Amino acid sequence: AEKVTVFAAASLKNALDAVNDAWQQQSGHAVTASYAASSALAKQIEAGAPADIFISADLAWMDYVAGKTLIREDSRSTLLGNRLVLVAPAADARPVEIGEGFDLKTRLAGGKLAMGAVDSVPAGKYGKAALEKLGVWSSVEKDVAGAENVRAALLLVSKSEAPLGIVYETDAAADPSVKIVGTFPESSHPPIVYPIAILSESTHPEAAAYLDFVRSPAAKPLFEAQGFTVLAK
Amino acid sequence: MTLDVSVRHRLDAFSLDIAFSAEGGITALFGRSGSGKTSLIRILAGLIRPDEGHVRLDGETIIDTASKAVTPPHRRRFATVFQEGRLFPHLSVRQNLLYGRWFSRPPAETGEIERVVGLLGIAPLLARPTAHLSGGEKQRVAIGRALLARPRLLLMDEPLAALDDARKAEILPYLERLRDETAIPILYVSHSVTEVTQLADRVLMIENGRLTASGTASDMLSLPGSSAAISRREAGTVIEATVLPHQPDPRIVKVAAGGLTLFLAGTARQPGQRLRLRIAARDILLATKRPEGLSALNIIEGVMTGMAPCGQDQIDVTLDCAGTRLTARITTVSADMLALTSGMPVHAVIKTVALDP
Amino acid sequence: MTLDVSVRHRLDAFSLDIAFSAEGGITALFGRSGSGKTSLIRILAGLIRPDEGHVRLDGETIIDTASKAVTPPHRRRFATVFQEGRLFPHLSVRQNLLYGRWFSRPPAETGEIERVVGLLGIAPLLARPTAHLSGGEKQRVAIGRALLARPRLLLMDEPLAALDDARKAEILPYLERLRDETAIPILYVSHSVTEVTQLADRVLMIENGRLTASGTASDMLSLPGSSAAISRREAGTVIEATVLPHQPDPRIVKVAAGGLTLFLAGTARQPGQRLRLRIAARDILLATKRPEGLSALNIIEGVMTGMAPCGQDQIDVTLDCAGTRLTARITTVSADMLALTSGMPVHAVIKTVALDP
Amino acid sequence: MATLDWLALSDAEWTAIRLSLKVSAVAMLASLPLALLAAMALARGRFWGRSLLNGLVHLPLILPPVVTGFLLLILFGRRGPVGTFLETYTGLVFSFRWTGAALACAVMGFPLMVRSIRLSIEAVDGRLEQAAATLGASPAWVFATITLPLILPGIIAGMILSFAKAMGEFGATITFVSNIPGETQTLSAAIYTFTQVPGGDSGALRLTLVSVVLSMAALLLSEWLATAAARRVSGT
Amino acid sequence: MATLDWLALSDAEWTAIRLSLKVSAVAMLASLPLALLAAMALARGRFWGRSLLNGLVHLPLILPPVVTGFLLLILFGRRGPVGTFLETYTGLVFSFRWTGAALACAVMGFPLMVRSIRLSIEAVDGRLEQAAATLGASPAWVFATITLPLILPGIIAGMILSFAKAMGEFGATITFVSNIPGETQTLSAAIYTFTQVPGGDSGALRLTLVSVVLSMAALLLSEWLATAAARRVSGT
Ligand SMILES: Nc1ncnc2c1ncn2[C@@H]1O[C@H](COP(=O)(O)OP(=O)(O)OP(=O)(O)O)[C@@H](O)[C@H]1O
Ligand SMILES: Nc1ncnc2c1ncn2[C@@H]1O[C@H](COP(=O)(O)OP(=O)(O)OP(=O)(O)O)[C@@H](O)[C@H]1O
Ligand code: MOO
Ligand SMILES: [Mg+2]
Ligand SMILES: [Mg+2]
Repeated sequence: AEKVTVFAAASLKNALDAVNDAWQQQSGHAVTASYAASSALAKQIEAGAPADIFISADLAWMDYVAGKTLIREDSRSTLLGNRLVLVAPAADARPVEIGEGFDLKTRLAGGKLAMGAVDSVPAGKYGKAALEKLGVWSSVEKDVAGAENVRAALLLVSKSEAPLGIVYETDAAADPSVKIVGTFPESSHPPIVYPIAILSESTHPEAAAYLDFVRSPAAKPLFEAQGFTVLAK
Repeated sequence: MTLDVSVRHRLDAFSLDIAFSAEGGITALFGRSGSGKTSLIRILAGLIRPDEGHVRLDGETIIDTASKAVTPPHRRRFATVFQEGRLFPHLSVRQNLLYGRWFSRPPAETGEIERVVGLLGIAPLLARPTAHLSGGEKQRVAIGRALLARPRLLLMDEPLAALDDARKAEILPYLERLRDETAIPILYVSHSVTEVTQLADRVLMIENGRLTASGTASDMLSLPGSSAAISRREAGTVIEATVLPHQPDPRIVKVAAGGLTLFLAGTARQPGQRLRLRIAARDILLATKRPEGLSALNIIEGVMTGMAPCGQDQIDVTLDCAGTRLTARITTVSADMLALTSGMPVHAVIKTVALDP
Repeated sequence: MTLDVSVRHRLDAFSLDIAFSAEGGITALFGRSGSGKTSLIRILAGLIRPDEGHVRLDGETIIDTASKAVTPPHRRRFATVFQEGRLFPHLSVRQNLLYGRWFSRPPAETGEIERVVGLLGIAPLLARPTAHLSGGEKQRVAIGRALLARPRLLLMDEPLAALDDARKAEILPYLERLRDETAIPILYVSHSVTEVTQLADRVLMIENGRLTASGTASDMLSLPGSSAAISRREAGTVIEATVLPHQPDPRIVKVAAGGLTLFLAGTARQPGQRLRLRIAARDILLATKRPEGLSALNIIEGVMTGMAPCGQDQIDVTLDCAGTRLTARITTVSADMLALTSGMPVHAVIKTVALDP
Repeated sequence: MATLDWLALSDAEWTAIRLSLKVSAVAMLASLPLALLAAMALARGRFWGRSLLNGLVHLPLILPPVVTGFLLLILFGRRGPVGTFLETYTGLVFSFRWTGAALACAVMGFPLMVRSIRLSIEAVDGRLEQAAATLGASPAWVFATITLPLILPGIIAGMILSFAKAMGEFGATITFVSNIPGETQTLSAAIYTFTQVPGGDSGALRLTLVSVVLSMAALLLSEWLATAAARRVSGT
Repeated sequence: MATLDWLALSDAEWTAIRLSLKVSAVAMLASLPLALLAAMALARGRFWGRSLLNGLVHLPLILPPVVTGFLLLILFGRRGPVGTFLETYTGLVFSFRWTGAALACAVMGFPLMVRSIRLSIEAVDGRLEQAAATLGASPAWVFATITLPLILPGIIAGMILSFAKAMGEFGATITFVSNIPGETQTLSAAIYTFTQVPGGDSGALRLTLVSVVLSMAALLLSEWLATAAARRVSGT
């Protein structure tokens, strides 16, 4: 039979590969995943991509496809959550107390604050929102180095190019050359969520079953192993 | 075959304006360096489109700027031997030679190929690439390549200039045969009076892009009035001759040249054959009375008709020998000694071997 | 100046193995197409490194494969005129001419530049790009470019082949002057006996990559035994001559050539000047008794020493004229008529104008 | 042992390698005729719109690959005008197929190939082509027997540039045809995916090495071919 | 009116445009001498390691840009061996500076420039260089007065390829020096940013148009220069 095709944000690769293996073993159905930037996937879905499931890295691109009635609204849900953390190179892991008006500028000591590009990369948008909420954005705005994606931001910190970076907890936890020096309060930024939905054009009989599996308790530990918070009930 | 040409073309400061028509055989283009010979060849080959004018071959229009008719170069089949060889660097000598064969109907036969290769002495080169051929080797291959393309008209731009005299002397008779045996008309650029005398049926004198004179080889290459492109050394008289019936002594042939009867060495000539003889002015001696016991077989009576100074201390003496004009170049000292005056009867002494073509 | 050369080099099937030494003046390389002349020039210019051997100029080692010493081409300052011109396409004619000037100490002066430009007739071309020069124009620029580089040795590979005879005749005296007035030694490749006779002090005969003979121009270019590269037409005797004190008649000069005394036309010669005369075998008539009333000023007594057949129905007759050997080519018919036998006294008749260089 | 384990490639990776080679080779070969045409037109043509053509050819170089990918998606996608047309009339489908990856790679490599070939064409001595014409060769024959052999080194250079570019290209590809294992996931896309997840570095490094080795082999082969071609031309 | 509004560029966009032009121009000019050297070595050199050099030169083409950026970061970053060395001895800093963007663009365009120049060098008639040497010109002079003028069209072609590539490059740049407005945010990066947000299409389109117009202008200029150079060479 045809494989179930999942279009998923690239940052999900490790976790979703494990989940897909598990589903394959359990159900006997094959699944294939195409990992790319959420933006590219959304545009491809718009162009008629032969996908069954879309997992976006943020709400905006899911809303985009929803706005064009390309997904089955009833199948949409938020699958995963993540936390935003402040990281520093392992060599300089002094913790930072993140709170209202905390002194990020001094801690940067003239260096750059690495984060996702604040206009485009989801992690960058969340990071900017958090810093604004905490009232420190204007003091560090000029010091921000916007990376193409979270991984690139993390790289800048792990190679000590930047003394601090704002990334997802999932990325930070897996990299031994960086240390998490603070976690942003959930309230400081819009919820970090990975929405999932079945595409309107999907005719695959197993799509719904797959979606259910991904949201099932069986998948939960696999996502959590990569540091995600599973939001699906 | 009639080639009818009338073209005008500007190349920056240089302008070409030439009209002529040529019958079959070999037409020589003779003129100094930079006079426009190559440019004319290029127009005929189709590599330059003239500003104005026409070219017709046997009534077929090749170019006519008035009616905007132009036959593209490859349909003209005017194979060209260029001054600079232009061998194809990625093909071997053999492949270069056979290049035109793909396009000629019928293609050159094996026999013909072998003949051309043998004649040009390029058999040992056949398998070689062209890059390291010597200058003369290159030019020989270029000649072979053009011949084997079986062209309707052969354009040759100083084809023998890079060859040694001995090699030239070997190839010339082949071109003569080509002229006589095939019907391929040839337009032949050359600086060499020897070559032109031997080959050309008709000579076009070009100076500064203009045709200054044209006519038979005899008229064009004979003093007085021959072109500035002919060196002093080569200046003289060219006359057409016909071989007369066999002589008792087979080592000698008698020819009728204008009103003259001349003796040539060599048995290779057939009675009735037509030849062209060049008698350089410097090869004629004058005598006031008939010399005896001389190795020269040709002692011709004539009347002195004029003298023209030729450089310092030499004069060209014009004779009328039974209606044929000859020119002899002698020193003014000799002229004084012989007390030459117009109207005086004289004997022109020409060595037999000097008449060798 | 002494150029001392001894090189061995393989080029695929062709091998060059030549040793010679040349003093100042012009040394001619004479040989058939493909005999290795250009290859030798390339070795001297530094464009090929020979497999083995040495080249020395005035004791300075230019190449020595034994000690692995090689002077790079630009330090040799052996300016070369190539068979194919090789003008720089991105430079104008003037820039081409002055190219070597940047590197020569002292650079050529304006006067010298003007003289070269005038002589080569390239003044109207100076501002032009080189792409559309005619074949002869290109070669003239190439000659000028080499001359103005003020080289230590000038290598010329068939420099005049692309020129018309008249232009050649104009440039030759300039090369003669170059030879006589400057100390620049020249190695000169040519197929033309005329050029070589007029210019060369020494001739190297090359055949198939080997030096077959070398010696003075007189020895090398004189029959019998001169090279196969000399055409029948050009074969003859080359002799060195010295102009004798002025004659009463200023239009004539008397020269001593070997044991002979000959008359030449022209007042341009100074007493004591040395010349080289070429007397083509075809230019000599033989007479059994002294002819009278002839325009020829040179009637020389001699003794017939031998005959050699030369082609069909002709023979080369060798004479001993007061110790100088001359060769005359006559028909076998004439030989019979004159009943020539060895040891017989004969008169050699040579036209004065035939001795024009 | 550990080293070898690290180097051992998964099935999916082998698939990506095979796919990359196929995509790169097809991209290179399929764009060749068009590149030749474009190079001839640019080198020799004197027509109106030559500058336009030149600009068009260079476009994939000037645009960020993502933009090129989007444009391809809009034009050649299943809903795109060209895509619809081709599917209807030739049955050729690009969207989300390996053919689409090849198209993206071909487009990205096109300016490189055209420039190389064009430079070679401009260096051809026109006098040789003229000589061929006087021997009776029509323009098509002249091109096939004289021009083409003489520009072979340039063609080879262009092909290897295009191939190498195809091996490294992922921006336009992934944007146009996504990153579907076995169908559109090329080596580069796989490398990219590895860089997007924690712990993916060693996988990325491993695949990068594979990519470099393959491209170097292609490069060496092309150099060897070019040298052979040049040797034939110069006759040495 | 609405159209004009749409076309109106923000200050930040103007900054990105200026920066892109600066970065591309510097990348093109700074890599030229090295590209010339590499092209000469590859075209003429017969040394051991020539294949290695050739491979190295092509590396940026073969590798996904992200990988190239990553390598640049490791080598030329503030903590990288080369970066540290350069900062200490020449004061030149690449990390997070526009100079780093220029370096990334130069590296990405390098193979294109080298190939173009190399192809031209290989097309030069060595006999002209020999003739110059016999007239007394040392190899350096021969290069300056004969080779260089003759390869000018190839150099120009290489420069425009490099420039165009620099205008379109963003993968390596953003990975190496991030996306700092006014310092490292080039036009391409700005375009990319637009493509990453829903509804950013029109912004991306607008900047793409700007980029295309600028590159086309550069392209036309280069064509004109190349034609002039070629005309000088062929003397027509
Ligand atoms: N394309 C061109 N543009 C400008 N001038 C040109 C062009 N082609 C030829 N000429 C000039 O026209 C004249 C005639 O050139 P052409 O090559 O026809 O001479 P030629 O008679 O063949 O001379 P040669 O015997 O030296 O080869 C020369 O002065 C040459 O410089
Ligand atoms: N690099 C090479 N490789 C192989 N053969 C060569 C090479 N260079 C020259 N030859 C051959 O060596 C021979 C001598 O060539 P060279 O050019 O020296 O002759 P040449 O005496 O100058 O002849 P020409 O008077 O025709 O110019 C020729 O047969 C030529 O084909
Ligand atoms: O999955 Mo993302 O687009 O790298 O945050
Ligand atoms: Mg000419
Ligand atoms: Mg030669």
